[in-house]
Amino acid sequence: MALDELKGPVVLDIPADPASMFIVRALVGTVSERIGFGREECGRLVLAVDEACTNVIRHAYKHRENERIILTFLINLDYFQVDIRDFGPAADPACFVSRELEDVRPGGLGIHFIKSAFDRTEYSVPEDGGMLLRLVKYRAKEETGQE
Amino acid sequence: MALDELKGPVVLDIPADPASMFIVRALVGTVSERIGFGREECGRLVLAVDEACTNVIRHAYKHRENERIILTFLINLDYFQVDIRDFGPAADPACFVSRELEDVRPGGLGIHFIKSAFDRTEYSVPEDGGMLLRLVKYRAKEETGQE
Amino acid sequence: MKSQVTEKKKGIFLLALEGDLDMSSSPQVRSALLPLFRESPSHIIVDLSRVPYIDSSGIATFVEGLQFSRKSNVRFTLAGATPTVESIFDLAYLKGVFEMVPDADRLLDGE
Amino acid sequence: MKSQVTEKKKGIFLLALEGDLDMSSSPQVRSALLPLFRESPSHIIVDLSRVPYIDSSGIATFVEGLQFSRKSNVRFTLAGATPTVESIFDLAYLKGVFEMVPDADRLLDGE
Ligand SMILES: Nc1ncnc2c1ncn2[C@@H]1O[C@H](COP(=O)(O)OP(=O)(O)O)[C@@H](O)[C@H]1O
Ligand SMILES: Nc1ncnc2c1ncn2[C@@H]1O[C@H](COP(=O)(O)OP(=O)(O)O)[C@@H](O)[C@H]1O
Repeated sequence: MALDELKGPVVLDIPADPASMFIVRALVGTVSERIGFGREECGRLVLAVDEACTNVIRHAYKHRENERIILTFLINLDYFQVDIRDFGPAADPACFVSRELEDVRPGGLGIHFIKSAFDRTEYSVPEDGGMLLRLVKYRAKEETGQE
Repeated sequence: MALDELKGPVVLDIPADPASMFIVRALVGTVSERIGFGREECGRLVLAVDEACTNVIRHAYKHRENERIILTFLINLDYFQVDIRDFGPAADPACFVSRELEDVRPGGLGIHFIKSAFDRTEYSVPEDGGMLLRLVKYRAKEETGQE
Repeated sequence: MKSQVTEKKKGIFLLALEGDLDMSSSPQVRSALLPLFRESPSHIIVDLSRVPYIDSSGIATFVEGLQFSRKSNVRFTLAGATPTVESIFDLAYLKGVFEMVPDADRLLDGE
Repeated sequence: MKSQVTEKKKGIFLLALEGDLDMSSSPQVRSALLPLFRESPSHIIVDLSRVPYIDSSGIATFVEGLQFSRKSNVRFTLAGATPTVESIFDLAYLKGVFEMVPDADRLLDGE
């Protein structure tokens, strides 16, 4: 039942609003399950993409209304890729750092969750503004199965 | 837990390929559940949107590759609206008719499923080509609940 | 979609399906189901208990199966449909047209 | 997100949550949880058994609760976390930091 690939990208364009996050989670959850990632791995991927979007809402858009987030999903035999695009002011990703986790205080877990779930996480600044976060998760060879 | 409204449209742009239909179903399912439609009603909405997309794949695109379907979801206090847009040749929706259901033979159920689930179904021909199917499901007053 | 055919008793075939039965999986189910009619069956049972979803293309496949079964005088039964799947047959006015039973194993025990 | 507070015994409060605990619901949970510390509690228990999902904003809410509980010397327990939710605490290296028990009712029976 594993999904080997989709013939083109899946694009989800949503309001930058906490209320739309359940849609992102449902989509990432169903896609990672079909790809064949294990239960816990799926949970981590869902959490990571959720955190990346809530970071955009809080930090890039500072909770401004009428902003958008565009997610682009690629599924192929080798990897699962999620691009998260915003149109806020460009920031310096070198400053996006996780706090020391031993230090128990609220906040500062998002980047850690994102990096734990995906094999590659790359921020870039597109020419037409905003920020792009590219997340890549490689597939183990067993996960690509024919039926 | 009911979702009253989203502050803007949710747009899902997918390959016109049977392999992407599970994504459409997951999205319609999770959204209709959050809106607060009953279990059976959710099932019918999922089925209807799936059928509308497979009609596009079969009839509008005749299974051609590299074509897209764009779904736009609006959620507000009064209704749930799904626009299904394709870029195939314009056709005459007056000819999109369900067969007689007493006549048991394969096929011809899609339009019936779509009309059973939604309160309004309207085809139109956008100026820049293709077809647009607008589906509207009204919300019962009890379904819009505050938390 | 996973599918598995077993000849349970002489002439009695069970086709067990697992996964959504939609436009992407129906062709595969069709190629599993229709050849069974060439095996001189007396009864073909489709186990739907692990099929969470069916759309019109899945239903079309079973309507085709039903037509074959009538032509060749074979008993054709859909077993274990989940409430969701059953309600879709209902919506298509087809619940009375097919023989539908709650459980494949119990049906087989009776035979 | 639904939330309900019950004072189970003198000073023992149970906060039962239902729904995903994410950025859209955390503020509501925070406003249900933090005022409990003003009720001279001895023990605050959060029932997570009907919370299928938690993100960093939900966790932040509980870390805040933990900090309040330490300051005011109140026992603070998370009960009934599902495997998914538990694995997220684990990923945050917080499983050992909170008192987490499998079942709120059993904990209350013991008290
Ligand atoms: N998309 C973003 N735009 C701007 N700043 C960001 C973004 N994502 C993360 N950051 C910065 O990185 C820091 C660490 O992020 P994170 O680990 O998610 O914790 P938190 O968001 O709780 O502070 C944030 O405090 C913020 O300064
Ligand atoms: N998007 C579409 N583009 C072109 N023709 C369509 C479209 N949707 C439906 N039709 C026409 O309407 C007919 C009835 O559709 P439907 O009830 O879904 O049954 P089926 O697709 O199985 O024939 C189709 O056979 C087709 O001729």
